[in-house]
Amino acid sequence: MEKIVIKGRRCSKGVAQGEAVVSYNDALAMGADIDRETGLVIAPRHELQGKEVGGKILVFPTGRGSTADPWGFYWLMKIGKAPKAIINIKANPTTVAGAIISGIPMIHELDKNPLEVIETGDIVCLDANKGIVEVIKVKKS
Amino acid sequence: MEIILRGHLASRGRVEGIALVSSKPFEFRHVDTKRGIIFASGHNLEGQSVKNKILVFPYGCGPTTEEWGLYELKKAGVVPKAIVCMSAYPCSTIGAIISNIPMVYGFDCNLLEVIQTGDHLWVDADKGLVRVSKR
Amino acid sequence: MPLSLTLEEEHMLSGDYGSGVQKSMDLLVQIGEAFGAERMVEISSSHLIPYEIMSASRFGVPPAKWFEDWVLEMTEGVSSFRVVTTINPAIVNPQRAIELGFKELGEIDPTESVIKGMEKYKRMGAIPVYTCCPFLIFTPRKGEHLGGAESVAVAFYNTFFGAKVNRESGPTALAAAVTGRVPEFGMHHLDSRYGQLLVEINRGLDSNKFTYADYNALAYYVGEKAQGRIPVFYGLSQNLNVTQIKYLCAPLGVSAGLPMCHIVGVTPEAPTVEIALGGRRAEDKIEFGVEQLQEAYRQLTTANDERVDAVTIGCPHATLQELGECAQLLGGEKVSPKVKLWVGTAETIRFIGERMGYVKAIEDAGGFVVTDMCAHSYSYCRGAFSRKHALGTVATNSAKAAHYIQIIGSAKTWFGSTEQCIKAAISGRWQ
Amino acid sequence: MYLNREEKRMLEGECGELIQKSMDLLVKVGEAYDAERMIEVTYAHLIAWELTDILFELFSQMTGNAKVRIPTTVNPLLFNMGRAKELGIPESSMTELERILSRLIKAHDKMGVIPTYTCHPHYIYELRIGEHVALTESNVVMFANAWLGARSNIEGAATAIASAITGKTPYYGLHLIGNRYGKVQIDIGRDLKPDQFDYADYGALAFWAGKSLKDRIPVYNGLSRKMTPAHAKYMCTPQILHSCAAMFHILGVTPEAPTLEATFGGKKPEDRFIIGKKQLESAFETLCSAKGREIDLVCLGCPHCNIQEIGEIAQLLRGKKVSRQVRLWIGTNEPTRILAKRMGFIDTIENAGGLVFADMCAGTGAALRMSEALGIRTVATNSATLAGVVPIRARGRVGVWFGKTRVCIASAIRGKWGNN
Repeated sequence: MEKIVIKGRRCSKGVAQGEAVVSYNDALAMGADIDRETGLVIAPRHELQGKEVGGKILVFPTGRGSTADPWGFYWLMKIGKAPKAIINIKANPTTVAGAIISGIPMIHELDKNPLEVIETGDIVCLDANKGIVEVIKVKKS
Repeated sequence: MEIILRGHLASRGRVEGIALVSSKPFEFRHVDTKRGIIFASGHNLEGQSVKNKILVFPYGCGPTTEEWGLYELKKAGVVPKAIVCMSAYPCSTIGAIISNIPMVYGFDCNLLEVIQTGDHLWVDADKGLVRVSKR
Repeated sequence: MPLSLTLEEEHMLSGDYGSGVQKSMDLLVQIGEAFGAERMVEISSSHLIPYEIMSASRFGVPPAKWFEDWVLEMTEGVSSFRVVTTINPAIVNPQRAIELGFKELGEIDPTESVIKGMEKYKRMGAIPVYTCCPFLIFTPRKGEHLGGAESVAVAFYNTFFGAKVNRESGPTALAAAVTGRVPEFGMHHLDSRYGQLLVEINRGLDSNKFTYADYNALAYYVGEKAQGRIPVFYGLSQNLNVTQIKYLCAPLGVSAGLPMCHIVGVTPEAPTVEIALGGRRAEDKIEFGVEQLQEAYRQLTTANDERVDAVTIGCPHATLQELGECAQLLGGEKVSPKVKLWVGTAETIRFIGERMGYVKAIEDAGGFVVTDMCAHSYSYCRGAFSRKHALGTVATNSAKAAHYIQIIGSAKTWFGSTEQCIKAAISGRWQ
Repeated sequence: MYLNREEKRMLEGECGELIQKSMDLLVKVGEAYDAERMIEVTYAHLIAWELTDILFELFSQMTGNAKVRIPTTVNPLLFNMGRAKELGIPESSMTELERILSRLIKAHDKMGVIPTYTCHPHYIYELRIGEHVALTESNVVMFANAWLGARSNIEGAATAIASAITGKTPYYGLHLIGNRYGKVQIDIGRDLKPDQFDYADYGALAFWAGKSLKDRIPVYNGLSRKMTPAHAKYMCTPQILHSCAAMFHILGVTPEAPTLEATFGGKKPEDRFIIGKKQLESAFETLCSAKGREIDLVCLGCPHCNIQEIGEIAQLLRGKKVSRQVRLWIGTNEPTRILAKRMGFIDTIENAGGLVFADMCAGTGAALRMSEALGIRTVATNSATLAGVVPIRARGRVGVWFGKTRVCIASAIRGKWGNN
């Protein structure tokens, strides 16, 4: 079992551990792109379309979406379908605001590109307060 | 003694007459539109009529309806014969154009030092010339 | 460098001004830290988005209480906003909800929550403009720092006026209004405002003949390709008017979250290409020609049925000029009884539109000039309204509307010029 | 003066007699200022023409059946006839006023003018920096130039119409960047507190500055960087009461004044003044022309109030009553009134006995014209424009108390001018 540690900048406080879901290319809007009942990605043509994000460590390049996006995030949290944590290459402030008001840990600006380090299915432990991400590779690469 | 002053055309026409010199910036809305008498209190020309005079002032000023003041004087027949000034406030110029009053501006001397009330002036606005014959 | 706060800001953060100010400042500080801000800047205005936009669910469960409680927390102990505060359209105009067909939805009535939200913000001094074009009321000046959400407003403030505002979100816009501060990063730094992506309008396209939809398509296409880089549009007419610039700004935030663009020869920070790029080389260049224009139109069009059930215009809210154009295009003809035609605008514009006879012309024809609300976001983007009124196909001249109807709504879209839209409203068919 | 093909056709009468006349006027003005050519303008603002038959005849000759070619807004009317009763306009004057106002309103409608009837039309047409426009009404022109960075000369009533129907203006004066630089530096004295300036202070400042400017553009150095558009609004017309410079800069605030160097175009100021406490106080004194402390009218909203100002007035009046002897008039535009109504400001003000009018010029319009009929001898205001214009034009029949907004409101409540 391989363990990789990368460091980044805190967006929203907290500590979490879970299974990674990675969007390698597409930006994601926590409000508009995710179904507010099922927590499944519904955006057409999105690489995560049909995937569930609830309870996952969600990794994607950056956020997108309307300026009401944080409330969509908050909603997911309220119905128990929010991700456990979020990791971005470079965060969009709307995603950060959503993470903060929903109390979901979030990190960006890491010393290695998280999309190159983390694969869907990896176990990721993250301490946003310290800006540390631990990636445990489950699959053999 | 005669002096020739070179200025710039503002509104076309040629005319001669007697100078009436305002030491202050001039506002046509401060002239009575029926009698042509300056009513602004404290003005050096207060109580005098602009009718048939060649009005000399440093520059025009005031809210933008200046041209109406001049136009109404024209309609009432109490309009000055011409305007000679240093800076041409666009609203004075427009007033002179729509009222067909010759106007010249922009001299390289201080008009107020050269021209006095009562001097005889020949104004050729097309050429931008003013000839002053001292009283 | 850590984020340093002024004495007053420290007091805000430590709770001396009450818990609402504290929570708001805390949110802003956290955001600031995440983006490396070194300090807060004072702002002169913030633009809010009403939270009840979230409270009307397509599932019939309005979790209004969540958001009401959240807003109460953020504003606890705050009697009034610290800066000029404007506010976005509501999801529905409560006064016209019945007339427009909202009250027969069988789901829980949203108007109550709308009115509650309106009253709450109004009591705190928000100017009840209810429009996504608050620049019609508040005119910022070049270089002025602002807070605020709503991508249209943000892009317009940055692009048209040269004011400095990040593309914020509902919560931070509220926190900005409560504290009068925003963290200084992004658009607040001159250096981050330079263009990076040069967009050249191909000679094959006559941009002088661009319709609003064409400006929309251009910006939408560029937004999708921009990857967060600020575009510099080169080769557009130098006489762009407010309405055209509005349509160029609106899609920027939609497809890519861009907070601004430069239009060479038009916008204040772009007298020349060189100045717009900050003296640097463009990172990339996009040629925009007929092909690219068509691609954008294809993306924004999902309908294949010629029959049109609804036409929505006024996203972003229509200017007076657009109301005039709609009235003229209707030309005394009637809107097909099978079609809903809504033109969204601000009440202040509608008023002048009434004086000009435009509103009467549109409403006599059977259309609605709707104010204080978004003409598509609730109706066509949520399922219930579309299902109830059997709105399978919606036509619009707005890329933003088309995008959101496609993504959130269930209806299919036609995207085209105002003229095509009005013709479709009259004939009931897209041509 | 170079004219392009379209402009030549206009001048030669191929586009009709009215366009020909308009173009002729614009060419003459262009020649007066050595304009090289015409430029296109995108927007015009007109003044609502005055009541005399002579002027209306001129207006009709100029406009005829012409339509405006560009978006065109218009200044306030002299009265809002819909509220004539509340204004106290005597029955005997009503018919005549109706006649002259309605013919003007009809003429505007026919031309396609946007009937904004306000001296603050910037909510309906957003000007951008560097946009060439043709505006009249000193307050509109100067706000557009100074605050918004648009470019307009101070047009007359006639040239504004000519530009509205031709879409052109001669390229001279403030359209040229070289003529927009500051010439005179005005430093705000250290004994003043610009952060606490009221609208009246801004007006008094500009009034005082105007006396030494002649045709030179001032650069104010030391004003609050937090000043608002409403503050700038009060600085416009007072400046041209004694000068003919239709532009000003505020260092660090207005768009063309980022640095002293840029504002002066790299040159040294021709002149430099300090305005301190003494100068400002003397401006206030000059602008106070009233004799007795009894007041008949408190007039605010010159130029038209924006929503913040109406909110401030409502705040000052909350729970109070305006004295029975005093009228309180507040001028604004209709969209602002709609918003103020929604915010409850109008109810607060009108319950206290004040009146909020749209569409009309309360100060230099109604109060001045109707002073005799309404028995108005003393007016209190926070507007340096009104204080500078009305006493002279009323030939001493009307005196003005000029002071800060809160003093005006306190005086409205007490019925007498004064602070307490």
